[in-house]
Parts: sequence; structure tokens; C-alpha cells
Amino acid sequence: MSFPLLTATAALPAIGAIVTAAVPAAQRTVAKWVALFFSLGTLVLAGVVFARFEPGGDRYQLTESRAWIADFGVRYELGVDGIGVALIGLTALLIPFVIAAGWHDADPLETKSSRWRPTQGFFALILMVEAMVVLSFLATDVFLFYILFEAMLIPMYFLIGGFGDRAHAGSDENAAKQRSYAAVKFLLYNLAGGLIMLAAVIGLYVVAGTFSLSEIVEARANGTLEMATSTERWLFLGFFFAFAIKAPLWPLHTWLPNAMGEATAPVAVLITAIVDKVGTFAMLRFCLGLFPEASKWATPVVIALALVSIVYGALLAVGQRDIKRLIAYASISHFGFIILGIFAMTSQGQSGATLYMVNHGISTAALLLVAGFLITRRGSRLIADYGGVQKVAPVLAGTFLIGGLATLSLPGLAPFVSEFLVLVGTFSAYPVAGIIATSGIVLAAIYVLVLYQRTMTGPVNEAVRTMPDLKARELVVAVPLIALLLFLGVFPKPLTEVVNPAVEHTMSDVQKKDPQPEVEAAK
Amino acid sequence: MSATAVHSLWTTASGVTSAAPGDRFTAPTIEYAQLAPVLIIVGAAVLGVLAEAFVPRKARYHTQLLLTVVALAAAFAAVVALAAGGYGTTKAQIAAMGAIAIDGPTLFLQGTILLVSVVSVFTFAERRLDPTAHGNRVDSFAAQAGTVPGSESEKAAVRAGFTTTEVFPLVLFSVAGMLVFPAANDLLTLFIALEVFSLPLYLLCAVARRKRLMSQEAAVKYFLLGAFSSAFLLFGIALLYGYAGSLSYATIANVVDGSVLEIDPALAGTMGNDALLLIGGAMILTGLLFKVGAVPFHMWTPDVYQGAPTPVTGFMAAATKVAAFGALLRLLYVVLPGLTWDLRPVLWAVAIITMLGGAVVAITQTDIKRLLAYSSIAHAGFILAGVIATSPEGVSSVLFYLGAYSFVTVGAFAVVTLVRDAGGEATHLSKWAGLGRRSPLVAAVFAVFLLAFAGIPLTSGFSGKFAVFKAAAESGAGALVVVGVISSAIAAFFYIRVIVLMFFSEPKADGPTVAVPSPLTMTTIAVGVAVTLVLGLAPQYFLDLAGQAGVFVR
Amino acid sequence: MNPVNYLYLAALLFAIGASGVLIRRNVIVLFMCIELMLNACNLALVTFSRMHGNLDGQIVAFFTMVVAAAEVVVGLAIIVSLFRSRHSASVDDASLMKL
Amino acid sequence: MENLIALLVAAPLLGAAVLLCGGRRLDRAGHWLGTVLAAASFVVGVVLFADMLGKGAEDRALHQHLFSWIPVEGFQADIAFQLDQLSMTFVLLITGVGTLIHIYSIGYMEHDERRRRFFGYLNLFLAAMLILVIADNYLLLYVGWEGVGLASYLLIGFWQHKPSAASAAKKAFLVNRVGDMGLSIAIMLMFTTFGTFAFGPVLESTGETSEGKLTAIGLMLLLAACGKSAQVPLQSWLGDAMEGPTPVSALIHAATMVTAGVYLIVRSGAIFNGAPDAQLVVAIVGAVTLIFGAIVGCAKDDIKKALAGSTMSQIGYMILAAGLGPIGYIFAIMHLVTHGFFKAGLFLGAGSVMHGMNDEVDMRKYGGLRKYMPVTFITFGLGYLAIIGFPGLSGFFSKDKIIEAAFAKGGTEGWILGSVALLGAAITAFYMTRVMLMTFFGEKRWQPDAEGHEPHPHESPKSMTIPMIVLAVGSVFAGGFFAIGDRFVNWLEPVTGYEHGHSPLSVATVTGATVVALVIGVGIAWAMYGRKPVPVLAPRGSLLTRAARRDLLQDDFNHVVLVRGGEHLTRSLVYVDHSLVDGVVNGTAASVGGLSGRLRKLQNGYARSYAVSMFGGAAVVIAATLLMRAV
Repeated sequence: MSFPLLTATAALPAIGAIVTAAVPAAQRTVAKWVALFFSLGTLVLAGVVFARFEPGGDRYQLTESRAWIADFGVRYELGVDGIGVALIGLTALLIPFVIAAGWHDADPLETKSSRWRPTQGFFALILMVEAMVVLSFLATDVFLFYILFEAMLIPMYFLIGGFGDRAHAGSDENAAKQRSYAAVKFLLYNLAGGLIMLAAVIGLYVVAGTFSLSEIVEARANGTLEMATSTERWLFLGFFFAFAIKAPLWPLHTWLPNAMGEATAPVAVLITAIVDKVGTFAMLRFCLGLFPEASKWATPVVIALALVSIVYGALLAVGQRDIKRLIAYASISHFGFIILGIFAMTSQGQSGATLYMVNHGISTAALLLVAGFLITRRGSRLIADYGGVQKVAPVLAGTFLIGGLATLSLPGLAPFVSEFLVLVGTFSAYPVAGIIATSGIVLAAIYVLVLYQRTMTGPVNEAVRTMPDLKARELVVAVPLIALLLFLGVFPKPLTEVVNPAVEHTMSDVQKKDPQPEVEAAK
Repeated sequence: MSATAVHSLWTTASGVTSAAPGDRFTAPTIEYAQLAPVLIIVGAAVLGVLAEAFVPRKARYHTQLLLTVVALAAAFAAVVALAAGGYGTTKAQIAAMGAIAIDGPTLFLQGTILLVSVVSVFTFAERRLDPTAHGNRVDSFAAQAGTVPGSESEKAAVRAGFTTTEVFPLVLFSVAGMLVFPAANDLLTLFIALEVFSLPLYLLCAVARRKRLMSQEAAVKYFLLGAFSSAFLLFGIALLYGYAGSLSYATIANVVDGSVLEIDPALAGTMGNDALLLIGGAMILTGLLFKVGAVPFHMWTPDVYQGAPTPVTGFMAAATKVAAFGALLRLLYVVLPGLTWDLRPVLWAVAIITMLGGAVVAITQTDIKRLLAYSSIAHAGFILAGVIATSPEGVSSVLFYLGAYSFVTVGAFAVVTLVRDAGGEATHLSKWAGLGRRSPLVAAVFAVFLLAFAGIPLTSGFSGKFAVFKAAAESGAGALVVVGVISSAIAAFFYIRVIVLMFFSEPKADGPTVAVPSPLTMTTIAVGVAVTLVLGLAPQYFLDLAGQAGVFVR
Repeated sequence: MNPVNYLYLAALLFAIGASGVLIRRNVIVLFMCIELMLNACNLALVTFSRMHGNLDGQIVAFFTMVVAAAEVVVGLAIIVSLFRSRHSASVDDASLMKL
Repeated sequence: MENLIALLVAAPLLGAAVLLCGGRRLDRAGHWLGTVLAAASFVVGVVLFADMLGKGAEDRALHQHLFSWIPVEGFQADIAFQLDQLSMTFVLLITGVGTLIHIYSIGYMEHDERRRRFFGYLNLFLAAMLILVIADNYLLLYVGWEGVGLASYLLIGFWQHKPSAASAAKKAFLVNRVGDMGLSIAIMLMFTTFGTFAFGPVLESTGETSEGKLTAIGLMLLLAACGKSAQVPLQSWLGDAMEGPTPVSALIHAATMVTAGVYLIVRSGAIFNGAPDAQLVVAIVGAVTLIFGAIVGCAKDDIKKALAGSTMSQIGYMILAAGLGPIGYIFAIMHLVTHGFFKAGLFLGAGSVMHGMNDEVDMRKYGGLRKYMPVTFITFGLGYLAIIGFPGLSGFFSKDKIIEAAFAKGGTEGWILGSVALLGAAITAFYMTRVMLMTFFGEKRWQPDAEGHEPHPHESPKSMTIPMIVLAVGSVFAGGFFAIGDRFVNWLEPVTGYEHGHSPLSVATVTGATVVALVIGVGIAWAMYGRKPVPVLAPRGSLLTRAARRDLLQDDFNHVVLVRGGEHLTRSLVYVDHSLVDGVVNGTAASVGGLSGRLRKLQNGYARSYAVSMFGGAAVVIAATLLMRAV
């Protein structure tokens, strides 16, 4: 039994969470540094995983398998494929930035009760989320995945409901009410999805008699496991429903704007850049892997919904008055692209979707965190409260602009690569869908540029006249992310290398071939 | 053998055959060893009564406590010994001339009941929560239950430092009944056991120290409705007896599945008359469903849970459910398996409306104890889903669920006893606002229990729910599972509401204080948390246990 | 005379008792109705016992009486304490807890 | 040699990076750095050019493969450059004119505290533009395509504190995005058709697919070109783009970026040759735009807007030529280059005028400036002569060729296109003369501005005049140099292919016609603005004039239909999202709550009612059980 690298990668942040929580109330700064330290440690371990992973090798690597709950046919089974590696990398990479960005978000306003330790709690919860997310990317046992899928809601719930923007437009208890509404909505929405999925999970066990992903996929492949068409479809729907809520796919998206609007920027990043990716990841790994036929059966509807998400989300983003809600709707649009790429079922589409998950994570993080810096300065989320920031805080404006350009997937920045792959992949399988989706790039330009114009340009708004430019800590957050966006935009090879083989596996799961180009087909 | 054995136990052996002279008398054989748990408890209870009579008042509390805990521990040891001796599996047998079945379910449930009793007895004995009255430590029970609330005599009793130490023997009697209830192997024993554990509970409900009017009201309601339901049960017993001509489960079962060939033509009207069987079975079912608190026999639950002294509520909520479901299981699996197909639709309906009803009504509750009462109703529904899965997996899943659930319940109610204001326990939800700010630890613990109730993964609640739903699904009750998950989603809402209240809302100025309990209550809560997490993270061992215990002896 | 008639009688008594429980307000009367139901059960048991020609039913009847007695003890204790604190024997007055 | 190609891009890119990330410490030397790097790129270009001339026509094309960009199953996108004669032409134009304008900007932007950033953006633009023209596949071209869009966005909105500038920048980017949509769809079509989008394979295998596919691709490419080159219907942004500093207008919105569309179409010649319908549409779009732009140019009083209109119209000529197929491609490029010279010169001249007139842009407030700024007058004048196609100057040769080619298209459309081109020439002569007269002739019409500052017209500094002179020289001689002995044709022919069009009219006739049109145009202009003094306040003017002043109402249309419509759409969607989509969810929650409230009432506290429910329950259970057996 070699060193359980994957377990370690997931366990480290969990330990970090406990340690952070244990830091005495007075030593807030210590807690922050501890959290940061552990998150960086996790990043290192993730790096090791990335290095140890051989793109050409087995489908699941560094596997671990231990007995867990025999009665439920559950084993503690871990393993990474290319997609998992990419997403673990993303998670481990973003968390340190999230922590650094949220450095002061959880400082208690007044230190009245010595036992109430929000700071420790905040960072402990973030690390706990990281641990669960990482493990869910690693789980190759459906039950294990399900448990984490559900369990990660709880820390997220406390992060959303417990820690809001410092200065919020409107009275304080009103803000608190808004916040807990958003938190409850988030939890119930996702819990409902999870419970529907639970029924499907149980159903799957009844049908398959095991929870081991690889076993089931193999059994499906070599026909030892027959699934009645209707059964497969029901189970697929059970799974997909949960993932579609998490992703979020129209019309199950309404929890996201509330949650992202009310949560602090770092937590919003946690939601949209990391936790929601579990949904799309699971579509790719579980929906397509376990129920290929049903997936193909559902494709038209799913693609339609994805297209609606793309256009609808973008249009609503244009209509928003609140910076964070705008970004939230933009994310809905982007998740539409991801799902589109997954269900187009072409290698370009799926590679694109996987890259999209990573790139969207980074770009949204960049945009949202900078937006967070802006909001904490002015103490308002309303676009109308800004104007001419570019004149007083050029660096802030610049980073914000780059984040925005990444969001509208300007060529040369990472998101362009993935978005174009998704579009091409979709177009080659479903031309009309591809064209409709392409309209998304115009809409994206509208909401990004309008946002930038209203906040950053024009005459300087009195309220922002004294606004300071980015501080060192904030630069440390913003600059690396931007650098990464540029690098991956020009040289995405390191990612595509690990992703491609995984995608080929998925393609073979669903027994799909890429459509041949007309000319070659002719030859 | 047991068919004849039954009445040979109650009558002299020759009762039926011919008027025989007394010298034919043969003493019934009693397997004392296998009955040890029950006997220990009963004995201790009797001792407790004597202690009430003879031990000086000052020493009573400690004597009783010691006696009770020791007795329960000893009984538990006996259960463990029996299980280790293989009585749960290979040597499972009918004891006491067919009156008692010693088998897996019996031992598992008895063990559970005993453990739960121990921890809840700790909360009974808690004396640090209330400020001392006239220099006397006081617990949650009236100084003198007989005195009129607010009367001079009551004040006098308080001044004199009286305490109702009778609760301990009462608990013991009740426990004794509960131990027998799931083990009962004939209808008479079933009825007696039911009464034996119910009557003390009626009394226990009445002896709260604060809010005595509510306490008495709870007692009256519980008593009247309980008696009412036991009348139904008894009539059902009568009809079944009329149907089978015997009280023994085994005989009845034989008659039900028609393996008894010779039927006296004279009895053609009754013997094997399915009307009798169906009505009787239905009425017994009614009686048991009342005890488990299934809709529509649940109406007593909220009021009684709210009115009874919180320690009693915890004990009742946990132990009664265990015992009652044990009896229900045995009835359905041993006596009426031939009837399963007739009862199934009814049970389905009951399970569904219980799950949904409990969850839905709980949403608008404003009192934490009532809220937990409704949640217990919803949980009864979930367990019923497992009961309906007529399969060994079904049995073991129910056993596991009961074990998991009972500890969470006791722990939750123990936490409720801690949150107090001037008027005693502050059970109104509005008072719990901002508890998380005041005392994060207590709030966190309670949150853990709530999440377990909600069936969030990594808690025992989830393992249990999963086991039950899985069993149900495997036995083709997929629809039940779907309803189950829907109602869990609804239920999640109000558990979450409490958490929101505790953590995300500002504490009120006149909010309650959280009393620091003695090690007794601390143990209760600690055990509750520990079991919740262990069964959530690594339930395998206990699942195995329940798995082995999944077979009934006939 | 056909013993079945006794069964009908028993059923009738049970029904009367039950309806009494549902109709009457006075706790004592209500309790008496429950006793009536129990006795109906006894009658049924005895009848069956007679029909089957074994004594089980009658024995149960004895037990029932004992149980009934015990119920009276407990019940009256509770009822009396309630009566003393409320000066009312109406079960409907005991409705502090609702909803 | 080919390893030098990357250097072309690298130099300005480096400049952009350093200048934009460098921070304030570079404020003092920043503009020099930027200029030097632009010049360096130009030098590299020249070196490569020399090398290219040294080779035979066939093996002139250079190719440099840097690395594989997006390697995905069945999808190959590379960062690779290709430098053939066509690209080389653009490289020289871009870097050459670019360098000049860098120098010009040193003086022009002297008093702007954000000059460093300005040069950063200029370098960024050069880099992107060079990527656009030397990319060896459409995807990389797309990168440059959007890159210049970004640079143009940043530079138009350079004076961001002016809301007009900010919104003009946004408008430019958005309209371009619509075009980009076309380009990306075209690329997708190529991928599904040819399995690749590298120039070589695609353009060689056009014969193997259906004409329909090619037409689709062609039209999508045209859409892209319309966006970038401000052709109808996507021309609306160019006028507003004049909000940017004048050097920007000169470089991006006259000489280089806006001509990218022409490059795209000529580059994709093989596709259009295979899709005559698409080709015809191209020609038509070009014809329409050249009239449209000319008309707008006639009505504007803002000197830059007038020039913008003329740019639009001149590019219309190029697109028209490109739409003529092999007979036109080369002349499109040729006009593009000459236009690059004289239009840049004209803009720099305009900038110089504004510089001297406190940034006054209204020509009605100029007048008689020739005395005050002679150099500007002469250079501007030469540019003017060139653009109206005064015989012997650049414009004459290039435009004349296009008109010939238009007639040579043959058939009715040949006649129509040809005559439209001729008409355009006349109008061009008119509005350019108008500009000339209003600005430099007549008596002075300028008054003190709001603060009572009397403008003191003066000649601009050397750093500004020198580039103007150089460009003037270019605009005088370039055309002749290219045309004599078909130099330009021979140079590009290997890349774009060339057929000599046989026009129904003799060359002499066409030339004559052109000259006549020219004279008419100038005559009318003289009659209107030369003889009698120009009113300071614009007369109300005819319906057409007023429409033309508003860009022929195209903006109003956009505003009403697109902007307003869009606003209504989004607002209603926000409502839908809140009350319908979310309403369903909240509604469910609410209804469950209500149900709970009602069921709760059953728990009325009366023991007897509880008994009733038990009794009823029991009855139901019994009944149901019996029923089960019965059925």
C-alpha cells in the first residue's frame, strides 16, 4: 500500500479546518495565517498529484480502495482522471486567493462575546469546503460522491448566511434577513436536488448491486449489467436534476443570484468558481458515464435548456443593477456553455467544457474578487453608486477590465480557448445550436462593457473621489490570476494534455464518434 | 408446542382435556437466565418502591439513582451476555412456556432500550439546572406531585425539600414493560407489557415541576387516549383469539396460513373466519400505531411531548418508539405474514401520510418541543417504510434506524433542558434566536442533532434513512422512497429554520441563558453526539449487528 | 342460544363505550366509557373462550380486570390532581396546549 | 530569415507590456520606448522585405511555426505565422504609417499626463494588427482581429472621463463583436467542412466542397469584414470613433485597422471565387457603402466626421474591388495602400488644425487657415488632391483602376457598379473640396470660445509636421510608383491571382469619365462654398442633408429598434425571472406553508377530537383491510 496521496490531498484542508477552528478567539491573525498555510500545502499536494498523473496512463490513477460500509455496498474508492486533476488543480489554486481576498471579511465588528469566533469559523469553513470539494472530485464511488455532494452544502450554507458584505446598501437587519433568505434558498434548493438524487442513488444500487463507478461502467460496457430503458432514464433524471440545480441550469438557477449577491465576494467565488463545478463535473462523470443511453436520449432537451441559459443569463446580466448579481447571471450564461459542451458529445465540446470549468473558475475569481475590493471600498453593490473609478484607481480599473475581458472571452485570454472549443464542438454536431450559442459572445460583450462603462469611466462619482487604489494584498490576489489567464490563453497545452485522454474515455462510454469533416468524409 | 403451552401456563396443565385432580399439576418451566434482563429490572423496581418506603428522604435520591443505573447496567450486561451466548442467532428460542421470544430483534431492541434508558435517567437525575430552592437542589420533577399547583401545600413541600424520587422506580417499571413488549410472543403478554410500560409513563408525564398545569393536562390526554387505544388493542386481541382459538403468535400464524387442518365444524363461524382475523389484526395494528405515533393516531404526540417534563419526553420519545416498533415488527413478521398483502396498502397509506403529515405540520410550529414531536411523527413514517419492506433487510434496517434515532432524540431533548429563562425551560422558538452567538458550543451540538434528524450525510440520521429507504426500494416500494425523500426535503426546511434562528439572527436582550449542566446531562449529550457521528461515519459494525439480529424466531 | 349473539352484544357495548368517549365531556364519565369498552372486550373474550372450549379467553379476562383496576388507580390519581388544580372535571377545559 | 517574423510582433508587444505594467516611473521615457519599438518592427519588416525581393516570385512566402496552441482531439490550432507578399504589403504599411504616427503623437499628446498609457495602447494595436496580417490560420487571425478591436476600444475611449468617448468606445466594440460573430461562425463552418482552418489547406481544397457551403462561409466572412471595415449595415460606429485622439483616427480608423476587412476578403479570395453569389453581395455592399459614406461626408461640419465618412466611402471602393474577384483584388489592396497614405495624412492634417485651434472641430469656425499653418495646408492639400484622384497622384491611379475593374465585371451589374463608382468619385471630389475650402480658404470665422479665449492658429511642432510631410510624399508618388509597369500587380499576383478585366469601355473613356466626374464635383463645391462665404451656423438644409448629418438616421434606427428594444426585453426578462421562474419556487414553499397552517388547526387541543381522529382512523383501517380482501 503506497502513500495515499489523494486522501492526503483531501485530508490536509480538513485538518487545516480543525486547526483553524481551534485557534483561540483572540489570535485572529494566527488563524488566518494557519488557514492560508494549509491551503498552500494543499496546493502543493495538488501539484504533486498533477505531476504524478500520467496522461497516457490508466483512466483512474493513484487509486485507493478501502472497505467502508459493506452493507450498503459502499467502498472508500478514490482515483483521478484528467478532468479530476484539472479541477482539483483549480480548487487548490483558488482557495489561497479566496482566503487572501477574504482576509478581513470575517473580522468581528465588535469583540463583545469572547466565545463567538467568526474569523476562525470563516476560514475553517472555507477549508472544510475545499476538503469536501476535492474529495468529491476524487470519489469513484457513487455513494461516497453523493455523501460529499450533500455534506458540502452545510459549510457553504454557513458561509453564505453567516458572513455578508460589511457595508450593505440598506439597513443592517434587512441585510441579515436578505442573507439568511439567500442561504436558506441555497440550502433547500440544493438539498431538494440532492434528495431526489438520493432516490436515484438507491435505485441505482437496487439495479446494479454496487456503487463502484468503474465496476458499473465496465458492466454496462460488456453488457453484464442490463438496464431497462425506462429505469435508466428515471435514474438519469434523478442524477441530472441534482446536478442541474448545482450547475445551475435554467430554470433551476434562481438560487444563484441571491446566494452570490448576498455572500461576500470570496464566498461568491467559492460558490460559482468551485462548488458549482462539482455539478458540471458530475454530469460529465456520472450522467454520461453511468447512463450513456439516457444521456443521449436527453441530449436535445438538455441542449435546449443550455441554450436558454446562455441567452437568458446574459440578457438578465444586462438588466442587473447589482454588480454581484450581474456576475451571477453571467455565470449562469457560462454554465450554459459548459453544459452545452458536455452534451454536444464531441471531443472538442467536452475538452472545451472541461477547460471551460477551469477557465471560468479563474476568470470569475479574478473579476469577482476585484469587484469585491471595489465593493468593500465604496460599501455598495449598486452599479449606479460608482463612476469614473478609472480616474482615481487606475490599477483597480485595469484589473477589473481584464477580468471583464476574460469574462467576454477575448482571444488571448484563457476563456476564449474553451469557449471556442465548446462552440466548434457544438457546431459540428448541432449547427443551429452552435450559431445560437455564438450570439452569447455579443451579449457577453454588452454586459461586461456596460458594467465597465458605468462603474469605471465617465465623470468621477463624488463618493469614489477618495477611493484608494489596490493595496499590496489585493495585488497579490489579482495579478497572479490575471497572469494565469494570459498564460492559459496562449499556452493551454498543459491542461489539454491531461484532459484529452479523459475525454476520449467519456466519448467511448457514450459510444460517440466525432462527426467527420465534409471534405475528409468525401475522400 | 407453544400453542398448548400458553394456556398450560395460565391454567393448570390439564385445564382443557379433562377435569383432572391437582396431583397432575406440573410447574411451568421458566428460563430464568434468558429472562434475566427483565427480571433484574422488575426486581430493582420493586426494591425502588421499598426504598421509597424505608430509605430516609435525604439518602433517597442517591439510593434510587444508584439502584436504577446499576440495575439498567446489569440488565444491559445480561443482554450482552445472552447475545454473546448466541441467543440472538443460533440459540434463539421461545422462553417462558411460549410467552417470551428470545431472539435477535428482542436482544437488539432490549439492549437499545436499556442504553437509552441509562442516558435518559441521567437527565432525570439532573439537579443543577434550576437554582436551588431553599438550599435544596431541585430536578425537573414536582416536589410533591399530589399538591395543587401554587397552593400553600406545594410551597411547604418545596420548603421541606421534598423531591419526587418515585420517578426512578416508575422508570424502571416502564423499562421492564418495554423490554417485554418487543419480546412478547403471545397476545396476552403483549397487552400486559403494553400496560406495564404505559401506566408509569402516564404518571411520569404528570409530575413536572414547572408548568404543572400543562404537565397534568398532558398526562390526562395521554392517559385517556392511551387507554382508549389499548381498548382497541384488547378488542383486537379478543377477535384474533376468536379467530384462532389461541393467543400464541405461532398458533395464530399457523391458522392464518392455513396449516392448521382440523377445524371444529362447530367453530366454523369463528375459527378461521377471515372477518375476525382482518378486523382483529387491524385493531391491534391501530393500538400499536398509536404507540408509535403514526398519523392519524398521532394527535396525542405534540401535546404530550410539550407538556411532559422534558427528560420524560426524551425517554418516552426514544424508548417507546423502539419498544412499539419492535412489537409491530414481530406482529407483522410472525403473526400476520399471511396477512401482509391485506395490510400492505393500509400500511403504505399510513406511512405516506405519516411522513408527509409530520413534515408539513412541523413547518409552522413555534415551540421547540412540539417541533421535535412532529419530527418524531415524520420519522415514524420513515421507519414504517422500512417495516413495510417485509424482508430481513427491512427488519435490520428498522433496528438500525431505531438505534440511531433514539440516541439523537434523547440528546436533543437533553439540550432543550439546558436553555432556560425565568419560567424554566425556554421552549418557544423565538427565545432561541441568536443562541449560536451566546453559546456556540450548545448551539453547534443542537445543530448536529438537527442535521441528523434532517438526514444530512455523515450523521447517523442519514445512515438510518439510507438503510430504510434501500430496504424499501429493494422490496419494490420505490414510490415510498420517493415520498420519503420529498418529505425529507420538506422536513429539512424546519430543521434549517431552527439553525438559521440560532446562528443567523441577532440574540434578543431578554433571551434565555444556557445553564451549565452536571456531568450527568453532559454525558447524555456527549453520548448522543458520539453515537450520531459514529453511526454517520462508520456504521458498518452496527449494521452488521442489526443484520445478524434481523431474524425472528417462531 | 347462539353464542354469537354475545359477540354482537360485546361489539355493541364496545361501540357504546367508544361513542361515549367521543361524546361525553366529564373526564370521569369518559373514563368509565373506556372501562365499558374494556368490559366489552372481556365479554367477547369469554364468549370466544366458551366457543373454543379453552380457557385462554377467560384468563385474559381476569388479567384485563386487573389491568383495568391498575388503570383506575393511575387514571383517577391523574384526574383528581387535574380536578384539584382546575376545579373542573371537563376534559375540554384541559386544552392549554394546541396547534 | 523566417525566425525574424515573430520579431515583428514581439517588439510592439514588449512595448505594450512594459508601458502598461511599468507604472509611473516610465512616464518620462515611455513614449520614446514605444516609438523606438514601433520603428524596430518597421526595420525588421524592411529587412524581411529586402530578403523577399531577393527571392523568386514563387518561393517568397515565409512560414514560421512557433508552437501548437490548442491541441485537442481532431482539432489543431497553431501559433504560426506566414509572410507572403500580401502580408508583407500590410506589414510595411502598418509598421511604416504606425511609426510615423507614433512620432506625431509624441508632439500631439505632449500635454496629456497619460501619454505613456497612450503609447502602450498604440503598441498593443500594432502587435495585434501584425498578428492579424501574418497569421497563417483563421483562428490566429481571429485573435489579431479581436486584439485590434480591443486596442481600438481602449484608444477611442482614451479620454474616458468624457461619457461620449466611453460610449463611443463601447459602441465600436459591440458593433465589431457582431462582425466577429460572423468570423467565428465562418471558422466553425470551415472546421466542419475542411477539418481545419489554416489558410493553406482551406484555400487549396475549396474545390472539394459545395458552392452552398462556400457561399455561407463567404457571407459570414463578409459580415466580419463589414464590422471591422465599417461597411453598411455595421458602419455606424466609425463616426463616433472620432471621439478618440486624432492620431488614433489616423492610424486605426483610416490607414490600417478598418482595412482589415479588405484583407480578410482578399485573403479568402479562393473561397469567394468559388461562391459568385457571395462575391456579388460583397461588391454590392461595397458600392452601397461608398455612396453612403460619401453622402455622410458631404453633410458633416465636424472635420473629423467628414473625413470618417470619406474613409467609409473609400473602403467601400476597396470592398467593391474585392467583390469583383481576381480582376479586383490587387486594386483593392493598391487603393488600400495609397489610401493609407493620404487618409492618414489628411487626418494628421486635421489633427494639426485642431491642435492650432484649441481642439475646435467645427469647420464652420475655421476658414482662411492657409496663412496661419502653411505646412499643414500644403500637406493636407496634397492629400486632398490625392483622394479626389487628381490625375498623377496616388488616388488617381488606384481609384481609376477600381472603376475600370467595376465596368470590367461585365453585364448589367458591371455597368451599375461602374457608374456607382464614378458617381462616388464625383461626390468624393465634392465633399473633399468642401472640407478644403471651409478649412483653409475664405475669411477667418473663428470667435472666442466660452472662456473668451481667442484661438491663435499656429503651425504645429516638427514632430507633427514631419510625419505629415512624409505621408504627403507617399500620397503623391505611391500610386504612380505602383501603377507604372504594373509593379503592384506583378508583386501580388502570385498570392491573390489576377485576371485582366476587359471593360466594355476603353481605358481612356473611363479615365476621362473619372476626370469629368472630378471636375463636376469640385465645381459644385466651389459654387457652394468657394464663391459665397460660409455661414458660421449651419443652415437647416434639405431633408437629405439633415438625414446625412445624422448618419442617414442609421443610429436613430439602432437606438429605437436595438437599444430600446433590448432594454424592454431585458427589463421584462428580469421581471419574468423574479416573478415567474422564481415565483414558482417561492409559490411552492408558500403553499406548503399554507397547507401546514391549515392542518395545524386540526390539533385543537381537545382530547376528544383526538379520540375522534383515532376512532375514524381505526374505522378506515378496518374498512380498508376488509375491502382489500373483498377485491
